[in-house]
Amino acid sequence: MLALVTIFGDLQYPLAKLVMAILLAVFFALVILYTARARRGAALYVRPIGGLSAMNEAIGRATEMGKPVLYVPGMGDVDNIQTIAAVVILSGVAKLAASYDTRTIVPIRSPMLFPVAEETVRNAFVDAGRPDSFNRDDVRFLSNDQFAFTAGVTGIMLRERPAANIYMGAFWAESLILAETGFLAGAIQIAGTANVSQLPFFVAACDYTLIGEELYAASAYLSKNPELLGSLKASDVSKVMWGAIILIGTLAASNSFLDRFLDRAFGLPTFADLFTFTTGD
Amino acid sequence: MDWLTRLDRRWLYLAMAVVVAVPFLEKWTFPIIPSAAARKIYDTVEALPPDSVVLFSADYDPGSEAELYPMTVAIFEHLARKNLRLVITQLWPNADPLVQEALKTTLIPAGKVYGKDYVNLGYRPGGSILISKCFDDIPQAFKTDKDGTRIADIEAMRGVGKLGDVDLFIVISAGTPGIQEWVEQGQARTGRPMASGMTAVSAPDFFQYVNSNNLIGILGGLRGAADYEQLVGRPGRGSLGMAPQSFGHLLIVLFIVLGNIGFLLARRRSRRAS
Amino acid sequence: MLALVLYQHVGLWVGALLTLAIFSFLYKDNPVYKFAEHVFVGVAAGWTVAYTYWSAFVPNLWTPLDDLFHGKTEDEEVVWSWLLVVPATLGLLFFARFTQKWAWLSRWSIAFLVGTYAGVNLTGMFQTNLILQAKATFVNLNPNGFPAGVNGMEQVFLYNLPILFGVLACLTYFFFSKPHAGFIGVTARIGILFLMAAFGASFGYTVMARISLFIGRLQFLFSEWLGQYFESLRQLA
Amino acid sequence: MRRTVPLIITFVAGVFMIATFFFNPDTWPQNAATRVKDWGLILATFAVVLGTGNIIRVSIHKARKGEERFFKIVLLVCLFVTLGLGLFLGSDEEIRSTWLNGGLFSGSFNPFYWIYQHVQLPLGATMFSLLVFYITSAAYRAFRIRSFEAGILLATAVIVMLGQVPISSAIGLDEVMAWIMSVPNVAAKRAIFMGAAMGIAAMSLKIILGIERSYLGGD
Repeated sequence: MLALVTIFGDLQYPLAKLVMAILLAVFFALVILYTARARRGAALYVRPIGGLSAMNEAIGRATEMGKPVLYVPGMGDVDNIQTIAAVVILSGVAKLAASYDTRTIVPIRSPMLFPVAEETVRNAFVDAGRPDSFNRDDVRFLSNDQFAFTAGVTGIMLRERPAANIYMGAFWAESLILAETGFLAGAIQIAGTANVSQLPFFVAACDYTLIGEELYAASAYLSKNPELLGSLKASDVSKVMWGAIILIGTLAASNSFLDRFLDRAFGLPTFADLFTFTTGD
Repeated sequence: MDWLTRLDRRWLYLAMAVVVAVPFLEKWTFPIIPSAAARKIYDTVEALPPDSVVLFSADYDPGSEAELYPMTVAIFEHLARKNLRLVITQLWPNADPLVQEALKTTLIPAGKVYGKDYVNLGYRPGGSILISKCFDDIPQAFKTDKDGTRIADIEAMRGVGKLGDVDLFIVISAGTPGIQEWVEQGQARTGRPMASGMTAVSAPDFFQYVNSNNLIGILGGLRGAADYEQLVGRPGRGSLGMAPQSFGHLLIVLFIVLGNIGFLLARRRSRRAS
Repeated sequence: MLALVLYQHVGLWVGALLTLAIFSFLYKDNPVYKFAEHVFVGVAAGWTVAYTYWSAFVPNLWTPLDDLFHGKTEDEEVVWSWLLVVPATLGLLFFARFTQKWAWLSRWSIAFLVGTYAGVNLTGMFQTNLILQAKATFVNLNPNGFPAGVNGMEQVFLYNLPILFGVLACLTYFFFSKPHAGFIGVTARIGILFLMAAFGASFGYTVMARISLFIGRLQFLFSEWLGQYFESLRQLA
Repeated sequence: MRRTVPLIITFVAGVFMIATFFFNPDTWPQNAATRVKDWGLILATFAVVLGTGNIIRVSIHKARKGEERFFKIVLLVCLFVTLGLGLFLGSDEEIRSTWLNGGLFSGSFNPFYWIYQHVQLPLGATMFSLLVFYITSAAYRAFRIRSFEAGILLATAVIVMLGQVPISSAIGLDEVMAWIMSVPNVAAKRAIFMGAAMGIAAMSLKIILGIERSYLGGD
């Protein structure tokens, strides 16, 4: 214990960072453990996510109507993990659409995402056995400007009339402009974001919405790689652990007995101080 | 009654445009009854004994001028009427022009003297680190006021060495650094009362501080500004904005009600039919 | 003189007509909106390149390298300036996609970006969105444990207890590896109710800010644009 | 080379960023981390060129095929005019200080900035302001009492909207609103944040360890 504190050097508040390092290590261990279990073929139950089956239906409907699918991988850059989750989901959606010979139009806001998305869609067509059906014009960098991008996407919705609009990733104020225009154009709409402030608008205007962590879970489902589901189990175990931490914290905040005990036994400050980071962290 | 559930959206748009534009162009006023939160802030300022020190931090920039500037003016107006010492700080680099403008219409016409009744310490970078330094030693953290006068030579700063010497914090902020940093490094550590104002979009994040008694009250967006204008009896841009906004809100509620009447009627009919 | 005319009149007219063109979309899609949309996308694209060139490429890459070759770099900066070769190379690798043979090299750049930000996000989010949010939920449930003047019963039963319960219920909704049935099912359902209440509240609270945006445009149209021709409208600003 | 090197790069970069987090500000690992994060900006400039090339290519392609030819030409003209002016005139110190510090450009007449101020800004602000209309139609259409959950959504939205009308204080509606904002709102958001943080942490770890690699393109 002391050795660790020494390694971390003259931290202003070593305790909270040390606690965080331990919690992070526990989380890593859980993810690695359950991933390994899944790899060995342990059966893992995973509850169905409404928006996912809806996605299959939506792509099916687009195919019947002979119309394209519109997939917006968010407004975030590749530095945003939501965007990566969106790319993973994109690869699943594009593969399914490609196997039906349906186009997937992917408008892009982040320049750095553009090569990634193009590669993903191209590979989806290759995997579906139709490499020649891939149309380079379908993955389009529209604009880096938030509302110029929005204007461009609404243009696509109204003129190319996709039958299914899928919004996955980080969204800001434009969320409702996209979702309302998409509704007017008569498309089935499925959204997923962890941007809390935009969830209300997607929930109100779309047929299905993946809320927060469901977005990451969906990407694990869709990657069709059973070992990736292991992390969902790890995350659930971690939720139970955090629930317990919250209850202990509440107990400590409600009754000074625990804090006094910590102080006497270990010379520790209050329980909440274990999670207190100081300025500059 | 089916039309109630399938109203063409363009009628909604038109109604919304009219309901917002007409009161705005015609400068209608709307009755304002200040919220309990605004009243609490007002009462706290009223109850301050003479010569108390109020620290006002303007942590925003022209991007949120529309919502936060009217608030600043209303609060300055209140402070100008009282015999208090006002210390202004800024954690955002572009707040000063707005602060100057607000002072010109409030404290300065009221005859308050710079350096004696109020002082503007200006912008310093650092955010929460700066506040944390101020907790220990304000003169050390700021060194001089905005014009380069040493803090030791400023009469208004007499006996104000650290944040604990402040009697009330008022923080108007559009984001980070701002209210959260002031609560954590200033209010929570000194236990002094703190009031704050923020944009409407960010207000939901701060109600929890009121409930945890870190903040005595919050002014959210234009409504907050209007409430305070009403309390100090100086209607301004906040009050003017209330008519279009209130009619807009009432219109949306009306549409929701209409849509649901149509929906419930249709459902009852389809149930009877089956 | 020309500058004045361009600023005060031509500029305002262009801005106002484009504003009206966008608003026309509310009625329905039409060629005027389509025109404005294409102008917007075109201008924004040109602007982005120029902006990135002057605000990122020149100061962050060009100037440091230029200084380096002219020996103007301060000693402690020399290493970092040399290291700029790394991002410059990774940037150039993006263009490898245009060749058949070397296309795979562009993955190196992507790998670097994604790896870096995965690391940044992992710790950052774990700290602010997990640890600090959990800590904020360490609420006091002892009605007698509040400072004088605070109604302890009200604090506990109206605020702290529902918040604690709500957080735990919503977390249960995010359980993926257990069927939402029985106890977990009921708790998750309550979690959904909390989520819906929060979404409704955020929705309602945002309306105010959106109305302000529209008023901003009205101000521009009536006060700035028409106001310069009609005195009575000018005072709206 | 094709598969292993990118995975090594991701691993090294990720582990480095995680490790530096635990050091104090103003120590060399933290400073190095800041530098490396800044490299992202440099990579972005190359990507912008790539993206803009794509806009030009797709537009020309469409114009050739005769799809919306007029509009695509408008787009290209606007793009090249703005770009040309920007590259020549964007070096203006005053413009750059406006970009860095925000606020309005106060320098002498500059056609590049003119385009920004009189074309791009009003277009963006107007697109943004369309939201007031969409929020109206979305509320009308979506807020129906279809289920108990939908009823809760509707009820809180209506209470909060009415709570902001400045006479609502007369019947204490603003207090109800404040309770909704500080209890269910806070609880739900906290849980979403915590869940999403776990999702992010798990995903980031899988990326760094090379378990999740679909972003690199198929296998």
